[in-house]
Amino acid sequence: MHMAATPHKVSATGGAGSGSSTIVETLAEFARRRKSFWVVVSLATLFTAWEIAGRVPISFAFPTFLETLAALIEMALDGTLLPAYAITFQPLVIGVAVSAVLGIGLGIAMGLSDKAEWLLAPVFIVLQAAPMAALVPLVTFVYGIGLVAKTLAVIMLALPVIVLNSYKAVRHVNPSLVDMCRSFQGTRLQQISKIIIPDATPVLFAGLRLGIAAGFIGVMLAELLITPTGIGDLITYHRSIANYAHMYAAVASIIAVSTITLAALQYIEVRFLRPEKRRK
Amino acid sequence: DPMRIAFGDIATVESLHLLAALERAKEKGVDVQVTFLKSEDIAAQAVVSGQADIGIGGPYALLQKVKAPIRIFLQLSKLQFYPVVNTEFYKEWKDLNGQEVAVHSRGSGTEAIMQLMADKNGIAYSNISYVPGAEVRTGALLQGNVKATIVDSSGKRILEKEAPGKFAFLPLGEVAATDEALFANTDYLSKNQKDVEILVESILTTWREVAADPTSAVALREKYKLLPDATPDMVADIDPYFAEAAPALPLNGGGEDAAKDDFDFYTISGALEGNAADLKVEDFWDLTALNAVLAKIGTK
Amino acid sequence: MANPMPARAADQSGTATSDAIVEVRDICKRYGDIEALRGINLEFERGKLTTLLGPSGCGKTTLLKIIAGLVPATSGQIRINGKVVTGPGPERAFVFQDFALMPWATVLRNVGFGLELKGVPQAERHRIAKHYIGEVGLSGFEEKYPHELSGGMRQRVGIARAFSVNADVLLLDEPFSAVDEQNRRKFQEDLLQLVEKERKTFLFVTHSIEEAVYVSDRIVLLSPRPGRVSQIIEPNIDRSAAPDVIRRDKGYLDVVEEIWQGLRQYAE
Amino acid sequence: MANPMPARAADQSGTATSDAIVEVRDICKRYGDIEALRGINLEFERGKLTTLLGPSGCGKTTLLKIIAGLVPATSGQIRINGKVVTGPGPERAFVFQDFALMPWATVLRNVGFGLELKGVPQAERHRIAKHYIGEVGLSGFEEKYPHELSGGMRQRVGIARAFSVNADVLLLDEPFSAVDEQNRRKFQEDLLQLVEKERKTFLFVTHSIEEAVYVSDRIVLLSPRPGRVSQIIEPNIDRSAAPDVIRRDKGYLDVVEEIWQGLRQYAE
Amino acid sequence: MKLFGIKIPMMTSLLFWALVWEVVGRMDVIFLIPPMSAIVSAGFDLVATNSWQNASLVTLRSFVVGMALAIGVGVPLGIAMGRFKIVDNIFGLWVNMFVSAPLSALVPVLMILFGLGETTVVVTVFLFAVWIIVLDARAGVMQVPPSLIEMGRCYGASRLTIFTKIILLSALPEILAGIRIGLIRGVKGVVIGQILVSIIGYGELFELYSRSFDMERFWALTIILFAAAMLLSAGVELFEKRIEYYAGAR
Ligand SMILES: Nc1ncnc2c1ncn2[C@@H]1O[C@H](COP(=O)(O)OP(=O)(O)OP(=O)(O)O)[C@@H](O)[C@H]1O
Ligand SMILES: Nc1ncnc2c1ncn2[C@@H]1O[C@H](COP(=O)(O)OP(=O)(O)OP(=O)(O)O)[C@@H](O)[C@H]1O
Ligand SMILES: [Mg+2]
Ligand SMILES: [Mg+2]
Repeated sequence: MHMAATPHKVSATGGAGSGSSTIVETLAEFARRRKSFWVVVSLATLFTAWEIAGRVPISFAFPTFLETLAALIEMALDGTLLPAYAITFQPLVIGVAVSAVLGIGLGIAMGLSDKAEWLLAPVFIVLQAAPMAALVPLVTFVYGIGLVAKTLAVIMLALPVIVLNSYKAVRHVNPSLVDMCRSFQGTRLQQISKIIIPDATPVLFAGLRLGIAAGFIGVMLAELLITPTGIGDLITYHRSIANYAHMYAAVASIIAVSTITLAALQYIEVRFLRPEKRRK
Repeated sequence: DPMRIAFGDIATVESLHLLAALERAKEKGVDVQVTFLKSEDIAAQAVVSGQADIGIGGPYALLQKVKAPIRIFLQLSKLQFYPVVNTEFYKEWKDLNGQEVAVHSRGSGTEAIMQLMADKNGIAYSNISYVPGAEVRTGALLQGNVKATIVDSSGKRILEKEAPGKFAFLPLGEVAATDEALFANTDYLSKNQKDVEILVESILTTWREVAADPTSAVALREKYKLLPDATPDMVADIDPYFAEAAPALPLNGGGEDAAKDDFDFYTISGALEGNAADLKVEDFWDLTALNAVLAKIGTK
Repeated sequence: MANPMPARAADQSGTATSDAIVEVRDICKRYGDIEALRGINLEFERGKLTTLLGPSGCGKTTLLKIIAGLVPATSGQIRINGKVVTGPGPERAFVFQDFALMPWATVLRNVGFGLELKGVPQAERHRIAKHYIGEVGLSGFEEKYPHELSGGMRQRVGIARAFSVNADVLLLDEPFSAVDEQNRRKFQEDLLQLVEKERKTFLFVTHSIEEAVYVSDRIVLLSPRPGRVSQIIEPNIDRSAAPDVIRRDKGYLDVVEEIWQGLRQYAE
Repeated sequence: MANPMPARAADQSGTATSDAIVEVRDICKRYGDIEALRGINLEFERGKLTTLLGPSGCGKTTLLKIIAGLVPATSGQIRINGKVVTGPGPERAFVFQDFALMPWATVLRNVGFGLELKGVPQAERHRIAKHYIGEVGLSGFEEKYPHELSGGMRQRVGIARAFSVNADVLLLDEPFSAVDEQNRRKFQEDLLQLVEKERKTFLFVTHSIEEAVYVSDRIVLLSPRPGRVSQIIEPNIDRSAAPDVIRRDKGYLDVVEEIWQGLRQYAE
Repeated sequence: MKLFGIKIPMMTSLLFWALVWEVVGRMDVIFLIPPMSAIVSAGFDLVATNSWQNASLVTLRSFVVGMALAIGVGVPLGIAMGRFKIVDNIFGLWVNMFVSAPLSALVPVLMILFGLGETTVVVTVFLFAVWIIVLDARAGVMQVPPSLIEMGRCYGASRLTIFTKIILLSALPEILAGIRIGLIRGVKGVVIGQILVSIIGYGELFELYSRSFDMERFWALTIILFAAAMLLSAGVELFEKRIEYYAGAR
């Protein structure tokens, strides 16, 4: 969202540059103040390179940037994009929600109990390091091809990340805060609810963000490996009928959507969860 | 230059005869290089973008849409699929009215067959879901995740073996349409006429050999040391598969007749747009190589 | 250091037992292979400020945490008001070297946290917390977060929190080590006023000899690991005098020198 | 503080110019909107130890870094031996508060690093480095890595490194602030011996009034931001006396008290 | 965890889970889970086959080339971003975006740009691994203590000397940490590249075994791959520890 708003800011400030200084100086001044200036510059560079490569063309299957943009707008307007996202987001949201509840629960349990740590930590360490993509096709054997299977694929990728981060969050809670709570005779429950969880929240949330990133990877794998639905279907279908611009538009849109989602989450995190970071 | 072939599947016993034919083409001096890709559409994409010279698949929809001049030049197989239902729920075509069925992918032959049969039987499905991979649909049937779908011959055999009587195969009228074909850029075809002819000839002669004696597939595997690490289970599957597939092998490489059949079939399925009668063979096929080879080895 | 029965402890023991609020009996502590404390016997008088002083790693923090009930002793007993304790209790409050403030809570909530854990209703809690926030000179900062305060102010929050639970014994582990020198000096003077006013028992750990002598009624010197009591010193300084008078008092300077001579052998 | 021409500076200026090795002329420094230093004029005599003292944030570090040539001044000049300098030079060496040791290098390499940068051959380098390692009392630690040393030992490595390049002026920014109190005291005594022996010019920044008075020939008090020279004090203490004699010297105590009275208004 | 006063190493719980697996496998609950013992013996057969050896070779080759590229490009780019604001401004957006983007969606597109077969897999490995390497190298360079650089300036070091003798060495632990995570991501990349586009190497074997329901081999292959990923990262971690030791606790 904020990306879309940037070009306005550029033109507004660029135009209002003081008369005495050159355009270059105005731009340089602006670049120093606004990070978004560089966002625009790097986006523009990439899009121009893409357009040129598409016009050359490097391949019949490589559309230009403008064609892709047109395809994206077309899909957005003719009502294929939104329903596709609705379908893609189903397993994603359910999977991430399940992973969040389960993962934070397990992670906290592992952080609090040595036995749970011994039993579970190695499993999740292995799962996180392992190429889970190989296992996604197996899911179909048990859970078939529907929502359940895709949700499971999302969980397979998101859960280990969330579990390990939650576990780390709890293990890294400031020990003197815990001692402080104990010294005021806080019960174990108070310790967990009033100290451990609040102190771990920023890391828990960061873990959640990584989990969502993994979930996006999971849902794309599921839609490309299990059955094509949602955005995965747009990609495979348009590829099968040689509508490469549409295919690229679908690919680019999912990457953009995931990036914006993660950026928004980070913003929320800093805005609401970190009083110490808020006023900077 | 090597002849780069993009195959949208992995090598299994079902493609043994093709692998053998490619070996023969190699013997005759064509430097064949096969790349196995995830799916047919990636193989098609490879040909369109020039990453591969020859693709394997059924790319009618693509041929109609794509800007690149791609043509089919040989039919490899005809659709051989078996609509199947779980007898707990359905018994015949009529029962599928208003129900969900699973097919391979959008615009695929499997979808076309199911659509054709729905039209013939005057029914309509509530939803068509796409489940790529006949073996996945077979597994899904056995697991009970899918109640009505369409499988290939090895899927049929697995279903008959694993759960005899649990599934019913629905009757299918005469379906004559291309399942897999070879296609390439016209530019490539005209520039490499000789190599292409050798390839076509190798395939047709191999096809005829296997059709005459299905058990020769096993011999071919041994001769060319194909699929060296196939498990005993897989090897045991070779004979029954070819016994069933041999009679349906296209021995004359399809050509104009096959193209006409395909137009009928794929316009119904929706993969091709427009009227079957208006479609022109030369927009989809390049018959030069095939005709030259048939002139040499005769038709059957 | 080799002398387990300290020089000046004798003239002390008689009175100490009479009104000892904290008694440390034969405390030993091992961390795995490391022997941190060996056979510590001490008594802390009610209403007095006692300082533990010793070279780095001698077990000062360990001893303080054992008394607080935060770390279990390997052997030995801690008695508070004559009763053996094994864990933290309401009669003791700890002030942490790194402040141990909750970064997500305001000063008001941080100060009232001990009461919050005890289930004191909010209104009451805020009243008490505000009182002690004023006491340590932080009125007006109630709604600030810890990251908005300087080191010295943060430590005052920690002290206000300890006061607000109305414990008899305050345990302070190097409370001024994260505060800069000049503020530290100011803080020492303020602490003396608080000690005067609140009439609590203070147990204080520090590395600074001047600080120890300046604020303490009694100084316990510990020997290097394994920590043992090597000497007990009572500065006997007239605290009613002005700070600059105290700091140039001969007795004060003598005690500083005496302690320094005892400790300098352990410096690198 | 409001008095820019310091009280005692007058009786000083006459001699100072005669043998000033470092001259600070009208130095001003702004960081964006923040004015850190305003119109600093100072002279530092050869062979003397001068301390900069002042409340936190008054620009002590900034001034020291400007003299070192690490930070450019907004206006004004620095002259070393009468010559204007604009960057770091071989006649000045800096000792950092956080030691600035390379964690991947041994003590020997760290101490010899200044020489290594000058291209001194290895054998020569090691000889010099070893000499100064001995000088600061670290013989036997040549092959250790910084993380194997205590804070005090690390700072000694930093000082040995500064000595080994044979600079005339040593600039020390709170060199002992990361060292614990007791070791710090020891270190101050050792430093006095080094000053005596090496006959270099020292510029020293500290927060500790006692430390400043104890080690300095001259103390420059800076006022809070924007930093200006508010007072110059010469303790005039007889450094040949024993440490404990110095620390109870009346002159010493008077100066400490005087400075404290000047600075306490800036404490929180 | 401690049991009867004896400290039990954490990773031993994997043995416990293997045992659970064996029991579940023996009970024949589901064809997907054959007994662990059967998987292990299938694993021994597997490594003897030609197709496994070839697949390993292909996979390893793609992986090594991809990783070499990722390190060769990622480390210098990260260092440049850490040193030069302008480079940071230009690449920052992309690096931060791609480090957590669903790159799996991008893989089908890569083929058009990089051809069939191994090249695409190599590029996939590169794309999966490079971003985190860049970010960590950048972080490593940015967190070089400023006093260390000032120290270099103070003793008359040139910019180049400061860079080679101080910044690079100081950033080494972070760079290595980035490479370790990059390696793990690279393993994921090689598998995703192999099963999403060109079915070669392990991707082909996975596809083959899962299609023929050869679960013993499927799991054997999975375990080999997982073990390889774990070993790789453990190897770098070991190396990292040595550096950490020599770089001190930071
Ligand atoms: N949790 C622990 N595990 C193992 N050893 C410990 C632990 N805590 C402290 N020690 C060891 O016990 C000894 C005493 O530690 P303690 O922290 O009590 O010393 P201290 O006197 O407070 O030191 P300092 O002056 O540096 O604060 C030290 O040698 C330390 O290494
Ligand atoms: N790089 C910088 N950018 C902006 N402001 C700075 C910078 N360095 C210092 N300042 C500001 O300049 C003023 C003087 O800083 P300086 O570090 O010199 O003070 P100081 O006397 O050394 O303080 P302290 O006693 O805390 O070390 C401070 O207000 C500080 O905030
Ligand atoms: Mg301690
Ligand atoms: Mg400073």
